[in-house]
Amino acid sequence: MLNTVIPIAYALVAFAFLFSFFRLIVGPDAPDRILGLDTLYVNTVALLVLLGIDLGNPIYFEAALLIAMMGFVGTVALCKYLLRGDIIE
Amino acid sequence: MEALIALVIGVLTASGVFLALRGQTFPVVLGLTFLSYAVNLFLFVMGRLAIGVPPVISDAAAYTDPLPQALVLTAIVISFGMTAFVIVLALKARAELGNDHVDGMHSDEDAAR
Amino acid sequence: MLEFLLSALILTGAAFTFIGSLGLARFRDFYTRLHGPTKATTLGVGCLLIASSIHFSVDGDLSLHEVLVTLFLFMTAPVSAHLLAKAALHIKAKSLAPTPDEGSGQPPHSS
Amino acid sequence: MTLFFAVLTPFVGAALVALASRLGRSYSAWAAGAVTLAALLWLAPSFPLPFAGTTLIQQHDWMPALGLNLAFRLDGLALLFAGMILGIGLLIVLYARYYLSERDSMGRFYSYLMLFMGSMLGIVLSENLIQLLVFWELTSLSSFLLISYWQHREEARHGARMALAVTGLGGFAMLGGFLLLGHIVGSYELSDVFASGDLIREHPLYVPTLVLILLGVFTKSAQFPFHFWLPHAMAAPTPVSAYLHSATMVKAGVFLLARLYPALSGTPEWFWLVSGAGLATLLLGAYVALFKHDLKGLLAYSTISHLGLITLLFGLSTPLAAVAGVFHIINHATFKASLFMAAGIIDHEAGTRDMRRLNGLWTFMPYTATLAMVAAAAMAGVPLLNGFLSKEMFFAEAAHISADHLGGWTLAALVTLAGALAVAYSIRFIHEVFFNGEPTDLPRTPHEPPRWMKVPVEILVVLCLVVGIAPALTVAPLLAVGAAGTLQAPLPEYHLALWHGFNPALAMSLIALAGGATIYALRRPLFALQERYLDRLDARVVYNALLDALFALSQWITRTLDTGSLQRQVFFFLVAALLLGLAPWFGSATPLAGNRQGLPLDPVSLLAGFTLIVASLATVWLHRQRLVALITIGVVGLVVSLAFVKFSAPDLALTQLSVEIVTIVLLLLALYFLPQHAARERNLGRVWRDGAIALVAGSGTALLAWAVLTRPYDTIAGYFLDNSVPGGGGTNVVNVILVDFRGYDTLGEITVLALAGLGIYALLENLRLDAPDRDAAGRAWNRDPYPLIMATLTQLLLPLALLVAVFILLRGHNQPGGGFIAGLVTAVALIVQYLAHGSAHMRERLSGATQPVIAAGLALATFTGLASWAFEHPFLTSTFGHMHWPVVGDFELASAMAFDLGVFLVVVGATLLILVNLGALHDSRIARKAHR
Amino acid sequence: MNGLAMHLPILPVLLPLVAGIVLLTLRSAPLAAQRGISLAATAALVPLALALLATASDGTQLVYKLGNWDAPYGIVLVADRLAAWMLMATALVALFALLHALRGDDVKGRHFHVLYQLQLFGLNGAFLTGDLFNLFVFFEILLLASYGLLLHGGGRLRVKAGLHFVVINLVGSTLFLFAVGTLYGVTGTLNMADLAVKLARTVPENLALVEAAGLLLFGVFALKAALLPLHLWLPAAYAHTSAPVAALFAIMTKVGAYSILRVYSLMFGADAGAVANLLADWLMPLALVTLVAGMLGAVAATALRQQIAYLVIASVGTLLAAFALDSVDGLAAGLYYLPHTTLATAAMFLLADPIGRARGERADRFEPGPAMPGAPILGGLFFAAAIAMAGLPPLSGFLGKFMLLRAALESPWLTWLWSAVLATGLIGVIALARSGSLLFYRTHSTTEKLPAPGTADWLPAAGLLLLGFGLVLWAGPVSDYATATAAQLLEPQAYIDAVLGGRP
Amino acid sequence: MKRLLPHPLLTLTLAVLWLLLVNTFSAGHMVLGLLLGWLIPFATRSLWPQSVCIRNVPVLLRYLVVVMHDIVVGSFRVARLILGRPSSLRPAFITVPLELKTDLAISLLANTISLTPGTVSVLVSDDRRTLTVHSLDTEDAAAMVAEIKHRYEAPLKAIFESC
Ligand code: NA
Ligand code: NA
Repeated sequence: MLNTVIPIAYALVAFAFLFSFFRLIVGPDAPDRILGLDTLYVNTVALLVLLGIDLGNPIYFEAALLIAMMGFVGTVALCKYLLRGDIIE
Repeated sequence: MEALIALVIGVLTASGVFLALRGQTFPVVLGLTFLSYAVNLFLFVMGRLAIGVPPVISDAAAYTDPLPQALVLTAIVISFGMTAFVIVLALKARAELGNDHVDGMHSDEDAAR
Repeated sequence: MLEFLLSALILTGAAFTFIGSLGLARFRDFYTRLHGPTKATTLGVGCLLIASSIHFSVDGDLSLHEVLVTLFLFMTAPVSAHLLAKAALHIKAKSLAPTPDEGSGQPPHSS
Repeated sequence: MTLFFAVLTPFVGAALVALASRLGRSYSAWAAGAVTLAALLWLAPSFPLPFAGTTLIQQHDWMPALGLNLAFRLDGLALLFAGMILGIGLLIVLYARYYLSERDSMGRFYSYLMLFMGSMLGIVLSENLIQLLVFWELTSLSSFLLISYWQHREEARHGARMALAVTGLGGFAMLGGFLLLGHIVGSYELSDVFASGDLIREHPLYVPTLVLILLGVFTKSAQFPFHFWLPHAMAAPTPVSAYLHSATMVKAGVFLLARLYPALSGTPEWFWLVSGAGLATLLLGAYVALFKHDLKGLLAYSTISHLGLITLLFGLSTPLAAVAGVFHIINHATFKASLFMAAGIIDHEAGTRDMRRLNGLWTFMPYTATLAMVAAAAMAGVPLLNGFLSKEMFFAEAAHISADHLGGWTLAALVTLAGALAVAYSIRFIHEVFFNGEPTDLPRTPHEPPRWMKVPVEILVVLCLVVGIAPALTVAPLLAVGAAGTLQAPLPEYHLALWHGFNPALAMSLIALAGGATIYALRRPLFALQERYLDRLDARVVYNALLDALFALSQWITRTLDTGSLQRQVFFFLVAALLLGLAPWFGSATPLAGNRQGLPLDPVSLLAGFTLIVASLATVWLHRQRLVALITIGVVGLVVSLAFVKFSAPDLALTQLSVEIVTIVLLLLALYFLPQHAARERNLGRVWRDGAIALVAGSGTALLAWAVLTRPYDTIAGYFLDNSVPGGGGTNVVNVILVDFRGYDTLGEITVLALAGLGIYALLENLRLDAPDRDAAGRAWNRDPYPLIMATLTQLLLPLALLVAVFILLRGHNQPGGGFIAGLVTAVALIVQYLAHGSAHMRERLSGATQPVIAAGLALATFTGLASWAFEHPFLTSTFGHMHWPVVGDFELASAMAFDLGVFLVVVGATLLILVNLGALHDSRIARKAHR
Repeated sequence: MNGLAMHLPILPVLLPLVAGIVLLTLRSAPLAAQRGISLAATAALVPLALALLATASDGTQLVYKLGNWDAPYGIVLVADRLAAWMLMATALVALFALLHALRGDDVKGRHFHVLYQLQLFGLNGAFLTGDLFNLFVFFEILLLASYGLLLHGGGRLRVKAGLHFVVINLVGSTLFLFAVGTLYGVTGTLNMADLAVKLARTVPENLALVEAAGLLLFGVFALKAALLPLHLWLPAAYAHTSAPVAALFAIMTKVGAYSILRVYSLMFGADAGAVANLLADWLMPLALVTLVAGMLGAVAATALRQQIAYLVIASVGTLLAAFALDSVDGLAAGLYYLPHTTLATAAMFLLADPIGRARGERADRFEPGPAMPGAPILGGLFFAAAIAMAGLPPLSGFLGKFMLLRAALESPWLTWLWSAVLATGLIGVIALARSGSLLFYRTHSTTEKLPAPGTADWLPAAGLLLLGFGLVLWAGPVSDYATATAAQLLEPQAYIDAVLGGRP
Repeated sequence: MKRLLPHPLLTLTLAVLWLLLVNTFSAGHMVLGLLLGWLIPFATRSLWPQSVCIRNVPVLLRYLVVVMHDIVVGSFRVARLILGRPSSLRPAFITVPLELKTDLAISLLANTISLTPGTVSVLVSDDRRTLTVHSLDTEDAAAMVAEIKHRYEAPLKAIFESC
């Protein structure tokens, strides 16, 4: 059962990835693009979790954790840039 | 898969080269970042591509080549330091030269000398 | 039974991930786009993480560290969304609904 | 050692003389005299040897393996020249004492003079050719100093540079010539060279050797067409001219002709080149001398002419001609030195050297006039004076050769013409200076010079006379020994006497005397002709044109290459790299792809690859919208980390992810101070060109990667996999490589990071940038610097993030992670606090001292490495062990962990240093404003 | 061997590193203390280099296995004659440049001494390493330190030059990694001795690939060495940085030259089988063109420091022409020329500083200026330095040139090399005579208050010149050592055996 | 005590998180977890708010359950809207008057709103008296405000603002 579910899940997440990327490229405004990037990061977490389950190797967990953390930091920094220009003031 | 990776390395290099040849500091920095992606990926795949065999000793039968990974790690750190430096230098140049052209000029015409 | 649960979780998770991003791609203004990723995607990834946790716990030792990522995502997603919305409001991104004033948060007089 | 010391003495003396000048003006002169005498004394004991037919050779090892030793030689020729150099040198020292004015630095003058004297002495006493060349170039250098002695005068500076350039040209050519000669002979020692005369002359490299050496000779001895520097060198003080242009510098060239005569002469090439140049110089010099209004100019061209004469004699390649050449060297030195000194006296006393103004000085300085007249007569070749004797020998040889060679009497006629011209300019020198009416408009009223200024002239003039009258009793032994030294063979039959009976030579002498008088009498139409047409013909014009061309060419090439454009540099480098990378493939049988089995392509990878490519191209396309480019490049970084994950490199993925975010934060910090948008480029040609280069570079690297990836390879990786646990105590092989197998790389890597931090810190000091008060679209910034929700919640995240960092640090040795990633996570966690709360808030709560953290990290890593010394193991040797504590249980401790902790600290310190200081740029500006 | 002697090869690397760390720790200590530490650490490099020279002089190739891992798995340091030679040159230049810096340049910005020590760490590490990737790492260290030093003090032109220097070198580093990566991808090793063994066995189907990697590596080294047309970074960088840094940079181009010599004698030399003599067609023409272009640049220069910078380029051409001869005599000539040109260039840069200052606002520009105070001593030293740089007797430049020309006698490049070397020699004389004459002779009186140079202003330069004169006085032993070094480089098997311990 | 152990609750939380992180529940890691749980807050104590007071733990637990339930429900609702016709949406900005005073409580409320049915917190007014929320599909704005205040704000006030 997992063998059929996982490819479907891959496909769904891949499309999610593509949609986010589409928004990132198309914009039109900077917040749209940042939101696209942020979602792309979260999609990547999903992808990594899937990969971990698929390969049966828990070694991808740290990458997922870090992506979640770093995606957040990136979004915060980019938003702060839009709001204030100077991100560390 | 090898062809895709080769293509990706090529695109990264091409983007890096094009941007590194621009006249303003910011695209040059982006170009250098691209080049470091390209070369890190290149150096990494010199250990050949392998899926699901990370070089962490377990009861697995095979492992990928760990050496290029260690080299790339070193290279990433170094290029991070370099990128940071060049970014700050770009700011310094902006302050000293009055604009963000790499040669301290305003127009493309001047730069095309 | 367990495999069924696992499959259901994975499928649900993937589906929500998909739907969240679909909303991002589909909707017509920034503020409506914001909802998909903030809720659906977060829940989707959460489901996948729980699936992973179950998957690895069954294979060997208890694997609960996925909870950590989930926790982390649930803590950060709303903050990101808030900041993004604030930024959009600041740059006066196109909005289907009349936008409130940046300082007081009051709706514009016209509405 | 005596010869070596003789040469060394003037060099050491130069310093003494300079020091002596501090005691007083005369002390320099005394010291210089003493130095000259000392050199003479070193040589004196050896003087009898050449007369006894012995050649003294002294050797000292210097670079024996290269055939370059200090080797000195005292034979007849060397003796003759050494005597002239020191003897006339002594007279010059005396003369200059009175010549130089109060304003001139005595110490500097005599010091240069001693340098020059030592160099000259070195040339003539050298046994080794390369050593000879060393002294040869030293004469050029010291004469540069002497000629430019009056450096405030433009003609002195120009003259000196010209002399240096022309003689420098010769010197470099001669270096080539000597190297070839040494190559042919197998030794640079003159003894060996003399013994290999036939070998040399028959060698295929003979002609290039000869030409190169002659270039040296001709430039130094001012032979046509290199003669032009000499008149300009007259800008030197007259004692210098008297010394350099009579007995020494210019004689170095003819000395070398004489020196190498046994080895190189006797071939048609030698004959035509040497005597051809000599004849041309003889005639040209004599002709031009006639028209010079400047006394020293006249003497200079006369010198050129006489050097031509000597050169011509050596070119004739007969032993008798060589003897005549040596004889004329002696005679010319005596009369020309005295004439220069006389000219100097006139200049000194009358304040000008212009013969159009100098008239009738006989009435003011009859004694000096008498001396000058005798010397001039010697120069003209008047009987009873030494010049007559050697010139007659010259005429005889010319006549003799003319009889033998094609062209019949042409040579005889031409040398007679030259003789006539010499007579004419000698008459002019005497007549126009001492007679010819009253002086016009002289700066001062001339009178006789001080007593001791005349003495050197007197001595030389007396020598001219006694040699001229009784050669056999005076100069004969010296000439014999000098000629023998030249020929390195038994001397030919010759007879030194005033009267040789009626012969062609006598006829030629008489014709020359009569002709000279006639020419002088008819000088006015000649002068008019000369001034009208021929004055413009000057080799200096060619020299200047060449020099101008050199400067123009240099400037053109340099400016064409170096426009100060970075883009150009990068472009050159890329093109060079492409050429280098592509070159081996042309005409090579190497196939591009190998036969290794690849991995299948899966849809998700394809999607990721597609995303990366689109994001890259989007970045390139949108790079002028900078924030957008930053976001798209973020995607690229993310996908690259995904590739690391996919292909079994979790450590790399973690590192790439963390670096990515820090880089984006950095770029955002920077972007604030940079333009948000860039204008479209107007130079589309450049865009296309760069696009093409990018395409080729991209294809090149893609193909390179493809070529490697499709090939099998053997690697040393197996060793690391096998030894990681037993030898390194860790299961994460990448980490074990980083902290153990190749810990040295890592030490270097963290040093780079520390350096980046410190360098940035230094860069940021005093950096002031204008902070824009509104964004790119012209909107004012948001009023809320620290949004509440962000501030509150990021604070909650800090301990969590730090916990993760510790986790990553501690497990790095066995699982993906390690000091670097942990350091970045820590730094990022702290940076988020800065983002949320601002620098001021953080400064209040956290000591901003990141540099001690860096230092501690570096120190920890280094001293962990050094600890292995205690166990007599090399630097960075690791150790590990398993511990058991109650409650806690089993765990492993490895020295590599301490090393990794060092890495962690450096990363945290450096990253924070960079980000926080960059973030504080704006802050400091506000603070500054507030302060004002 | 035990005690410190056992660790001799790594001491020249660790000493500056530890000094750098100590200086960073004590960054708020009194200036005198910081200077003392920096100076002591730098001075101590001289006896260390001497000890290594003494050890290497009998042909010993000390191998230091870092982490006690055997080559080719771990990184090794190899202290052979060449490495010791480079260390010596570095130590001497560094010491005198530092002495010059102590008269005030070191306090014009932050962290001068830390950067300086880490620069030495990078340089010495690069000269000693036996591992290609480690060479990359040390290149980066020395580059980043040099960025910091180059920009030390700031100023418009300096920042622009620094930006160019940094960017071009970053592109260069990228290429380095591409080349190293390819070599690893084909041979599976990084140790240079092991690479030499493996490269010599290159199969025909990998030949072009390996050659491409080898040539790309050459591109990198050529950039560092400032070989035409990759020299454009150098004139501005050297001309606009501070004097002691420019003097220290005299050794920087030599790192490129060193790497070319090391890599192409060891890995692509005559014994390298299919990949033998890889550079044969490239190096000599490029070197000669560099020599000519450098010298023409020196003629075209409009200021003294710019002129010296171009002379550096010319000297790189000369040096690499010597190496390109690929014979014992040729390499020996180059190895003799190397310390000469390093010392002379450094001295010249150190002199340009007080000269520029003594000329007031004219600085070192080639235009008539005020009569400078201290002209006799500065002029005398300039004269000596110019003689050395122009390759005139009796200084070491002449001997180097003599050895080079002599070595070329049997070369097919004889005519080209001789023409280039002799002609540029003359051009150099003309250029330097012009600048000396302009700076020292063509002066006018002035009311400008010009500072008279103190002893400290010229003493380090004089010291360097004196050292250069030592190369003349002891030309015999020095050239013997250079010849022995050359012989050692052309017989790489001993190096390989020493590193790999005789393993295949 | 306060000084040495600034945030006992946090220490415990971190220790638990550590065990989650290392995925091992050995004694050694418990010790290490507690150690880190103490060390990290201690080392960063200057960056922490004076203290977080939590009363009413049962309310907290009930609140968590409610929120989790709402997240799931809210996600399904949003999913339906996403899959439906975008033009049928009725987006609106809604102003929620705030009674909460503390930073933490306001932030948590905002977060909760963002995670639950069709709303995202957009803005806290400068005077902190109102919270502006964007609603994806608005039927009755007033009812929505009431629901938020009742369902989330009240318990949060009870948990964090009753000391
Ligand atoms: Na988020
Ligand atoms: Na140099």
